[in-house]
Amino acid sequence: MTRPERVIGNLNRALHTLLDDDPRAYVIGEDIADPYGGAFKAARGLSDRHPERVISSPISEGGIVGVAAGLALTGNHPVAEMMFSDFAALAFDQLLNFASKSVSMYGRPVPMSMVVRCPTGGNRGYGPTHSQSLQKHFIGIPSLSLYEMSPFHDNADVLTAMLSREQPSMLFEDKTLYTRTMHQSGVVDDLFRYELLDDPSRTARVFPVDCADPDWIILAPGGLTERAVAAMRTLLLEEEITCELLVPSRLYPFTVEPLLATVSRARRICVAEDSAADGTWGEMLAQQLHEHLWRRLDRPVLLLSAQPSVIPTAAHLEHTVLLQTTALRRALSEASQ
Amino acid sequence: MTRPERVIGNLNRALHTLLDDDPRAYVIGEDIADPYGGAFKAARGLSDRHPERVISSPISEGGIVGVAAGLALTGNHPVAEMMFSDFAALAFDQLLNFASKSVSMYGRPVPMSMVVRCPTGGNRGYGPTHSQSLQKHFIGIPSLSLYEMSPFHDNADVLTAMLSREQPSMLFEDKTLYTRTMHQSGVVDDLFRYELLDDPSRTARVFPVDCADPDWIILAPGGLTERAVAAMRTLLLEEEITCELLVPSRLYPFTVEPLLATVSRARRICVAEDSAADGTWGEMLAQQLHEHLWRRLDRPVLLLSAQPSVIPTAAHLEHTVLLQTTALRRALSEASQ
Amino acid sequence: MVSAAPHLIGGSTTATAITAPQPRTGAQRLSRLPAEDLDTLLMIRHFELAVLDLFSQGLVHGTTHTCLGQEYIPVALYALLDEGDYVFSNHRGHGHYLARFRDPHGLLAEIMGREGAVCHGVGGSQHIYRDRYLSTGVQGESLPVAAGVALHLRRAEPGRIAVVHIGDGTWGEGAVYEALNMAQLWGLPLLVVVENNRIAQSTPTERQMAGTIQARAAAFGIRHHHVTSHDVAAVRRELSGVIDDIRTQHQPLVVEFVTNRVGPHSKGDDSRPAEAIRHAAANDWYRRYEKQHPEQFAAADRSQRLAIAEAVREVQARPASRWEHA
Amino acid sequence: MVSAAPHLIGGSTTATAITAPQPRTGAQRLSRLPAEDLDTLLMIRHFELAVLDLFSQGLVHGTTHTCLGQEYIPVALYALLDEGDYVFSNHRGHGHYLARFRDPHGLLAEIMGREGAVCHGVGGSQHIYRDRYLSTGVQGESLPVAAGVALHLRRAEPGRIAVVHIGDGTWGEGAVYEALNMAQLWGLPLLVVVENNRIAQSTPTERQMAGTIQARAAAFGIRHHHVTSHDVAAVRRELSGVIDDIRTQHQPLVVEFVTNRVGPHSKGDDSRPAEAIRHAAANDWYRRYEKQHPEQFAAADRSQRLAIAEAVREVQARPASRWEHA
Ligand SMILES: Cc1ncc(C[n+]2csc(CCOP(=O)(O)OP(=O)(O)O)c2C)c(N)n1
Ligand SMILES: Cc1ncc(C[n+]2csc(CCOP(=O)(O)OP(=O)(O)O)c2C)c(N)n1
Ligand SMILES: [Mg+2]
Ligand SMILES: [Mg+2]
Repeated sequence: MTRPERVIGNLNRALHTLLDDDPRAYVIGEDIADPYGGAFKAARGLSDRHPERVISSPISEGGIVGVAAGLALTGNHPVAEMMFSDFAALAFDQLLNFASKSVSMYGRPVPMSMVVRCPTGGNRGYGPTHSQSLQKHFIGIPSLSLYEMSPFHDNADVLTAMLSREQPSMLFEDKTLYTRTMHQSGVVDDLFRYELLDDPSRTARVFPVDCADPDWIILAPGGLTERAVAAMRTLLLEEEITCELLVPSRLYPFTVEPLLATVSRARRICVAEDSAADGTWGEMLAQQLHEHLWRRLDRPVLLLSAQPSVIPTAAHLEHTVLLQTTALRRALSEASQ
Repeated sequence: MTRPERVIGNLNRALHTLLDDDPRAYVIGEDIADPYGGAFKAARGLSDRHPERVISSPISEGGIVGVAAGLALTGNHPVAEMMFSDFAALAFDQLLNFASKSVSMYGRPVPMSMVVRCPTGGNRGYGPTHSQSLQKHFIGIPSLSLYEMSPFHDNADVLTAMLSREQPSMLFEDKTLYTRTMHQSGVVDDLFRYELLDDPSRTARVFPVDCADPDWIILAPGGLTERAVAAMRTLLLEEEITCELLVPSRLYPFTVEPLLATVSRARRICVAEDSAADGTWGEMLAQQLHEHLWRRLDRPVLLLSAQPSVIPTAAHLEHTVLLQTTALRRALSEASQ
Repeated sequence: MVSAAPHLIGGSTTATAITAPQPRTGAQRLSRLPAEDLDTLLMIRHFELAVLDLFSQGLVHGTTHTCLGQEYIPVALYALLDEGDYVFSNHRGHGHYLARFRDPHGLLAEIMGREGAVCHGVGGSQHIYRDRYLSTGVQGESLPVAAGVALHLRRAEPGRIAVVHIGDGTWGEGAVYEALNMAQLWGLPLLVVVENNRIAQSTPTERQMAGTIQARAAAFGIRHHHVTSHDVAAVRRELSGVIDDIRTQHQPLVVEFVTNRVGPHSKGDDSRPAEAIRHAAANDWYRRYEKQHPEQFAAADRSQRLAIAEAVREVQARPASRWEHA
Repeated sequence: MVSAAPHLIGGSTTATAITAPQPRTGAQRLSRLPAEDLDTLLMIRHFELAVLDLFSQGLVHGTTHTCLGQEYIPVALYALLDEGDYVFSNHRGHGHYLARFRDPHGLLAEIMGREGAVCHGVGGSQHIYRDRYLSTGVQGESLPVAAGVALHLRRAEPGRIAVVHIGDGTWGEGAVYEALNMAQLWGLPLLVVVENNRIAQSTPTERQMAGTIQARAAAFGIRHHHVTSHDVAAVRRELSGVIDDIRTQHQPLVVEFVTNRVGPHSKGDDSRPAEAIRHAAANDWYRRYEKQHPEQFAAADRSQRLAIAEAVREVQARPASRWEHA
């Protein structure tokens, strides 16, 4: 495959592959039937090809996740789509109190392989109830894994990894990524290369072509990639500050141990994410990093996220609430003094 | 009032006072009508006295919180009860996407004074779906405040404070506290005294009678009080390790700034809580503390919480999953080396 | 062996009975309306067309849902409400807002994020709050809230009601039933207005709703009224009695409008078969009124088109909205 | 002025019509049952009494909900199920478990946290999973899950069904309606068993449910069957046809049992007026069977009482359960 593939195409192909190869796979969600193929078109072509296992449902997010859990309980591999991840709030009980709990509360492991796909995040003007990054609210639920889509991680591999855990998992998909292209063959652009590490989170490491120890390590979920790389580029070219970016595929569970050799090459670490401030993924990572690298770090882990605010609709207001390239760059630059 | 008052009595009295004094107050929840008076009896006597404003509802947690939000929107002060805080998961959408968001997403502040009461936590053998401490999942929702009941904070004051914020708030009530007594007049027991600080979180400070700078500061929500004090007692008597305990009434929003003078008297800080590990309140506090006290602390903030596990029903199993006095004490002792 | 009828589960939606005949409204005569009503109808129509046009020019971002074909519902209904009644609108709410406030500038500014925006550009198309009017973007969520408001009104302002608009698809959400149960149990003056356009986004009603809306109201012992007319005057006549009843008797009511989505769900996402789209267009009150009252229509239509065009120009020239956030 | 009827909203429950007359089952003759059925009924009865006794002695912690008075429901019903059918039980599930597995030791060990506990003591009274039987403690949550299981069965094991038990109060939860809608839309072999004991914890049905269960099934076009008999043989005769239908025709069914909670909701928390409690006791199948078939009853009752007492002794002597958690 040499022509660059769009992320939405990659995701759609992954769902096709899953349904083609795995007779126990199902896809369920609102408005996913053809010809509509879902609000963001991830489901395009699926129902025409697999009408029995592609289930276009009523508007019932809690019910959809419950049905997926019932399918998982009977040994199937359902992938449920929330039209917008904001509506996963309606399925919070099913995820917390049924699907995840069933894995362990019956005294022996009950396999519950299921994926809840969550189109996530802002910068598209969808407004306060259609733009949130709710990953942080799902952290630390026993037996619930969280993944995030990225331009580095082939979605077929990601879905396979998620389903093989035999526990419920959520895939957060930054909506702005859909129209971007997948990176290939280790190349991000003229300045940056990447490699996939083989830690349990399948972290992608993005590094400047010339590869000395960096000033900063930035940890970020997939949705931040473009903004982080843009900030890294400016910092490199204009301020000679070198950064490496780590983009894990699995956000939770997450342990920094396997990445310690990588991260301890820098004396400054930043975690950047799109959630509103407080109670974030970054705080969890920071605690782990502080425990492991106490006294080695020049400063506390720098946490960057969206403002503690609703996400406004108007582009100019939304822009100031969410974490943008310029703010990222400025924060890193200031913290480098 | 000289006879010690039980915490449930204090809470019940607070609800009576609220309904008596505030004509816009409502109390709504499942099975709260007399003579039953709610699963934990917090509502006893309320409906006989205020039949129009005490509303015993169907089993509809999402609906209950929605109704409370409608009452708040029309200028009332509803207090909604979740029979068990685990079921607040069913109201996650109403809290996140309606009640909290309405405060700011219409471009100007919309007052939404409402309280969602959440009987919380384990150590009572109620099992995996009736014992959780879900505080952490509600952290960092803009315009949603989190409080926790304690034996130091008069519940009438707490309710007043919550309702005066003009935004939705949740009151987490450790179920084991109900049968304990309120502390009074600055005395915890023979060894320990307490005072209420006047920081925005109305933190209670518990300190040994003899009052030099402590080895440790422990930050913990109200439900941990008894276990923390018991651990502090043993550490003091058996190992001469001195600890002070800080119990804030408001868990979120929380800033350590007003407490810096107090906490920086120790070089070691611990946050203890009942949530399952990861994504915790403690991580949020730790990050703030690390930012402020970097290089002053002897070690990273010590975070203690429940195991990353469901909470089993059988007492002997439940005991090992939740954070107990002995584990707390052992961890502090080891980290003191 | 598998005896499932697969098309009921997945499969292409084009094949199914999306073209189930609408009640024969096409033939029905539309009353000649007072100028004010016709003006409001046409204001909404041209507003919605302008919004779609702005999107297609790339001048607005995000999402929007126009009420093309459904304008007559709030215009008919709101004459039966007063300022003290609460209205909960939904994602398809421009017509509701305009019928209540006749304020295209404020709404357009909101959609475009310009000064004078009714919510400073924070809410946008789907999240509006003004006086006793509120909309939000999560389907079904408003029903329990409206029940809470009705509870307040019953006690503090008896005679007033809470009105909540939902679509047929929104009956998929459990929150709807929790609210109906409480509303009937507690005798709440709650009017649920169902705009049944026989489709939810891309999904025809028969693929997302088992049974009927009438039976769902009956499930709770709630009165249900079916409105098939698209005639503003007739709808008003039909509803004024039942709405008075809920004011005085403190009880909920479900009013179901059989209606017609003439435009796409959002923008450019109409996957209905061509025939269904033609059918919707043929039933559009707009074309029918034009045909039946050509002279009144032509003048009013021209003046509203111009007024909206002017509003677009004016609002577009405004500076960006400002928002002091806490 | 306020025209609310306050007792409909708050107020004391004692005053209200909690004593609404039950269908006159008291008079009804109960068939003489085969020994196996009677033994199962009595096993459940004595199990539940033993559990309450252990609690009152402080030998068990946490919570429990006994099915006293409702034992006949699973005993009647499960003869119509086979091992391949899924059963979703709820908080009041001991009778369901025992009727399916006749394993008082495993269940008691689970409740007491002893070795041999069916879920190692992790789940306890309300959270049990064994073979195709599962219970959990959040009301209503199981319905969509059972719908998912029915979806699987329909495709992979046609002829098998998913059965889910709920109480009357659980109809407060929105999840119930989301599941019913999907079940009917998709033609799922889902049997919803409603154990309508006319109370939810402390709340009489008329204060938590508007309308009827029958009408709520009808709302979705779902067939509803009303069972007023407490006679195991009669119930089976009545249901065998309708249950066969859902196996072959792939459609959901709601079966509503009008039943009788003879004990407290949990333990010691029965706030019903004395008269209501007496009424429940008077309708108890246990007393009636005793009266109508005294000899068969006496022998079976004694033997089950002793068997359960022995099981209690045996399980109590076991060491604590162990659990390897991940
Ligand atoms: C909880 C929730 N789920 C999904 C959506 C996405 N969504 C917006 S409108 C819509 C269709 C609504 O259909 P209907 O209720 O019939 O109203 P209509 O659009 O036809 O007016 C959907 C699925 C949403 N806004 N909220
Ligand atoms: C979501 C949820 N809310 C509340 C409860 C607490 N609760 C347990 S049983 C019960 C009453 C259930 O009533 P019903 O469905 O009629 O069943 P019954 O107890 O009468 O058998 C309640 C409120 C719960 N377990 N789950
Ligand atoms: Mg519709
Ligand atoms: Mg009941």
